[in-house]
Amino acid sequence: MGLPNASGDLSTEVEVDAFRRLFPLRFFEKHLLESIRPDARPLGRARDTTIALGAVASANGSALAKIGSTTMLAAIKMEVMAPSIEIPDEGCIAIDFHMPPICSPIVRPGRPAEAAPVVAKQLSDTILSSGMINLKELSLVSGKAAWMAYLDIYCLDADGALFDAALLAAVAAFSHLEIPVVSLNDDGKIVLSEEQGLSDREPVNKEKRKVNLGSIPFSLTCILHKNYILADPTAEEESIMETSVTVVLDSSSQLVSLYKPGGAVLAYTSAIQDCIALTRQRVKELQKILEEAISGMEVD
Amino acid sequence: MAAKPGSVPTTYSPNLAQKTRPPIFKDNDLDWVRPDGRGFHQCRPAFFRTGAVNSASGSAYAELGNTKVIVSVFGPRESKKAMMYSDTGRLNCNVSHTTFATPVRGQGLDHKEFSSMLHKALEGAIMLETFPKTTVDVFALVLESGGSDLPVVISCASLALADAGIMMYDLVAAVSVACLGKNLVIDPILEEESYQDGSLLLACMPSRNEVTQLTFTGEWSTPDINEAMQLCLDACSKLGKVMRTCLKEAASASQE
Amino acid sequence: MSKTEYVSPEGLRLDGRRPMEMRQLRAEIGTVAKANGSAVFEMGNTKVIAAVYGPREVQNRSQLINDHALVRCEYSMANFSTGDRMRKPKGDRRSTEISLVIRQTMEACILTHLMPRSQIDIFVQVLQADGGTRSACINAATLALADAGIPMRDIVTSCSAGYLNSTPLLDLNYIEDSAGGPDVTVGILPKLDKVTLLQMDAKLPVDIFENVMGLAVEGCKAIANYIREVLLENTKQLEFRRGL
Amino acid sequence: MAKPIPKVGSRRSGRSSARKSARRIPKGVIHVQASFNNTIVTVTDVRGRVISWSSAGTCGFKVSLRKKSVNPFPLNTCSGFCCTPKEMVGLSAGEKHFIQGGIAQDLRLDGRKRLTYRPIYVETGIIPQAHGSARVRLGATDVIASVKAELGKPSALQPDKAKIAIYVDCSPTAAPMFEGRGGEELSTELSVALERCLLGGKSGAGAGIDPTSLVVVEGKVCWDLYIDGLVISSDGNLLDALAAAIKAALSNTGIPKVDVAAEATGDEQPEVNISDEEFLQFDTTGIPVIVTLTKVGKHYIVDATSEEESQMSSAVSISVNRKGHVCGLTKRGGAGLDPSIILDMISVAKHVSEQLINKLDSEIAAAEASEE
Repeated sequence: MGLPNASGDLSTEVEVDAFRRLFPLRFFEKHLLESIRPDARPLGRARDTTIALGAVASANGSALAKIGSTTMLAAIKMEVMAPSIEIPDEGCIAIDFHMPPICSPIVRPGRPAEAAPVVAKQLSDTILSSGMINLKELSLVSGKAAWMAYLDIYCLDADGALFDAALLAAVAAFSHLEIPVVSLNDDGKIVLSEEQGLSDREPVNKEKRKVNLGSIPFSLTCILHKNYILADPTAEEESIMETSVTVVLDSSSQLVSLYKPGGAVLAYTSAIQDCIALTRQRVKELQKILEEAISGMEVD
Repeated sequence: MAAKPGSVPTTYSPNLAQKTRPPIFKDNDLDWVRPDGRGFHQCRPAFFRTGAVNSASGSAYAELGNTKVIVSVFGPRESKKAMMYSDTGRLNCNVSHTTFATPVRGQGLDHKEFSSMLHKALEGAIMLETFPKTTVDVFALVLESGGSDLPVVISCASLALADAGIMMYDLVAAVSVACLGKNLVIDPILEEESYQDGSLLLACMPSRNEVTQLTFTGEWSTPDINEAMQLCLDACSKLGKVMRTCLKEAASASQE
Repeated sequence: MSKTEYVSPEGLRLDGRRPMEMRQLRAEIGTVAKANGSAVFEMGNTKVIAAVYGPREVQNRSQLINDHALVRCEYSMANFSTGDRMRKPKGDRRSTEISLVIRQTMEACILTHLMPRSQIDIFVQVLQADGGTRSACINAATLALADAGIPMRDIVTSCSAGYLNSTPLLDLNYIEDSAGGPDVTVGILPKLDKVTLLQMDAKLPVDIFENVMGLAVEGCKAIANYIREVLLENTKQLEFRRGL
Repeated sequence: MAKPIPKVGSRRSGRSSARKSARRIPKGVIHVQASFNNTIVTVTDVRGRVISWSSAGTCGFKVSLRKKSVNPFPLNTCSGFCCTPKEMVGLSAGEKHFIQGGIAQDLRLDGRKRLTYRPIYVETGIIPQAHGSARVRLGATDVIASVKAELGKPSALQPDKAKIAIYVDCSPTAAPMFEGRGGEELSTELSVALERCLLGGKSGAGAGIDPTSLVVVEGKVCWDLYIDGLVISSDGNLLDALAAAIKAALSNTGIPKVDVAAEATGDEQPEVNISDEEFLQFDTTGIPVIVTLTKVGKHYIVDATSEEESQMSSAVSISVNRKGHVCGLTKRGGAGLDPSIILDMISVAKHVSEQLINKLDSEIAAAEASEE
């Protein structure tokens, strides 16, 4: 924030922090002129991203993803259900996104955040339509039993780009998911088998301990403001400049989805294409981070 | 397709083939070993870190064994409009669990009992008169429940309050003791809690030697009470030191 | 509809009463010490407590009325009040409706213009429900308002009557109430001889309706006499205790 | 049933009469009341609002008259169970001082000593629809407890134990602040405290009611007990009153005897016959009583009224059974306590509980006798 304020009417007399609070838009625009952002990032650069797998021991698969200070904790619990008659050999994924009151000063107990259901819907649309998971793999006994994967994503710290972080955490949790070995008992119920094969019954899913992830979706949210495109906005940036574009690409750079929920700036095709180009770069970064996290897990 | 809200079929989590697990200890058996190999009077190693949540005024993360808790503090900020004028500050506490915190998938609802217990444990330590007309919100989320959740939430919350710069008389450290048969076991894990005959939770301000919250369940004789309370007080003062070091480290790190 | 006989050939009802007979009444004033006025009212097995707070400052400024008092009422049922134990959330439709009925009935008889810019709260709690809770609540509320010394035009009393097995029945109990026949609840101001509340469900020929309603009004008057006695007794006791 | 004489006007005696009747007096009033070795001077305005109150003749007109116009009505306030000190409005500085001073001199507002309970009145069997019920009055605190038993299935984790649940409801008749959802917080708090104090540890040890005695067929059929408490009128010390009411209601409870008709196999539920004549009575000697010690100043008192509760720094509720064992403990109130004080409070509570249990048992026995 050491940028000297360009000469102006008031700006010379007030301190940087006060100026930032009083005239947030002008503060940002002055930065944008210099092609830099208040946290010293270039416009197209995303924040540092980390993934930690296996953060929750009580879940079957879990991951903690951090983009800057936005923190998401995703965990998957596997439960057994009877599949519906129309699709007897498919499992199910239930995705929920929570914003508990700890994550942001805006959220209060009893009053759920407005953004939470929106992100939840986007997430389940994206994950289910990307074809990352073949629901047939979640079947146990055709017509009798199948897995229901409860994926819950908790936002622990909300600082912008919630969808990106939530998707990353969800994807990482799936890559960490380890399906328990189970067998069918006399009553037609699924029970856990002992690890050492003490159970006399044959496990029904010996081969399917991991889900195969097809094309993995990754996303990048950009803010459009005038002619500038800011990748991976913070909460402050999101609150000041309202037009955002979220691009979801899968690992083979195929476009999975694109959201532009209104906003003051009308995007030209060129701007959208710029966003997609930024996302393409970002996907490569994220892929690398995820692979590193997975290989780090295997070493342990 | 999947995940249609409202049409989610009933599910169950597959249990172990064996119907009931054998109890972790037998009655009158004095030399059983705790499931995690600790001594009876040995606490789990505690890990605390402040500043876990950036958007909060203060926050802390605590991890004791499998119990993982994150607490954010917001404020002091304007009290709700409906609240009447008050010349002292208000404390508002809320504790919730994630859906995956417990072995069986829960609903992730607010835990009213914990919320009110947390409130009672903290209000005696905070100098409420230093922020009149305003409210301090303490929100806790139990990421994973591994036993002794409430004491961890209380300790973690007092650390988060300190991180937020709220004036306090002292940090509040809390420890629980479970009574299993004839043994007193400190800092019980989830498995031990489900078999306990009685429990005692003590929250105190270690350097003032003041108890801010105390609850008993189960039948206790006087010598047992004395022993259990002494155990808790000792453990609290040790825990208090760990918390203090954590704060000091955070402070020196920020100075650099 | 079932063919249960609600009136036996000898002219006796299920609980042994005659068609025109009311259940045992009992009232007690001043059961809630902290309230400004309170009363218990029993009609047979139906038992209701009412407490009145006020007139006092209006709690919610936006509800303040400049030229008369704000009357509020809340009706709640204890978990153990009905045969099947259930935990109902507060403010379900039925209790909201009854709260409204009681509020409107009582508001009509309170001299609200004497207490501008103030608020009167009436809380009724059903301890046991055995038919006729609505009437019992109104009777209890009247007593509680009188105990609180709130100026009223007259006391309001209420009673229900029904029509089963071609017989008009006074003061229905739960079984008779749930038989599905017509049920007329009447509230009157006995001295002024005016009806303030009249509720009926199911259909009934006009001539029979007049009959049933007449019966209910008679019941109200009997209750009014009883309430007056209770109030008089209470006043005498007060006098005695003050040493007057 | 021995219904008490309508206690009309009994509450109009004493101090409250000053407040109450003052509304009908069109001018300012000075009430002088000589009680015991103190003289209370109460000055009220036309509306009954206490302007000043002092003891021993020190009557200071310190409260500015301007204040009168702010609140034209006497504030009906209730310090609930959870009321924190200072938050209670409606008590003047003089009144507060008077309460605290009295407690320090071991002579409380109503003439009791620090460790004396108010008289307890017990009525049993007041809700015929329930399996057991009781009403307990402690001064102006009035609560009802009812016990209902339903046939249910024990949980798979604990096949030899029945479910016992305690729910407390605060009726808005007790205080306007319980209106709507206002009483919920207090209700949950009371329910939790009662469950903690009466139901023992997780394994069921130390429970007042033996959950194994309610099982009909292990793992299949049991009586689930639902204990409902209702606060009708509150003048402090709700927890003790509720615990006493529950104890009385349980000793009034008769659970129908159940015969298992046919031995069912596998997962089937066995058929049962519920007997109309034979009833199972509880052994209620093991049910603890709760003694709440409220700390005001340096001393602690039992059975605090709501005025006294508003002056508390902290309170400890201890449940003690006949054997003198502590069965549960909850602390509330903000101020911290020295561990040695807590231990002292526990021993005081044990001492007080002996008298309380005896008194309560004889009251219950008398109530049961009069019911028959």
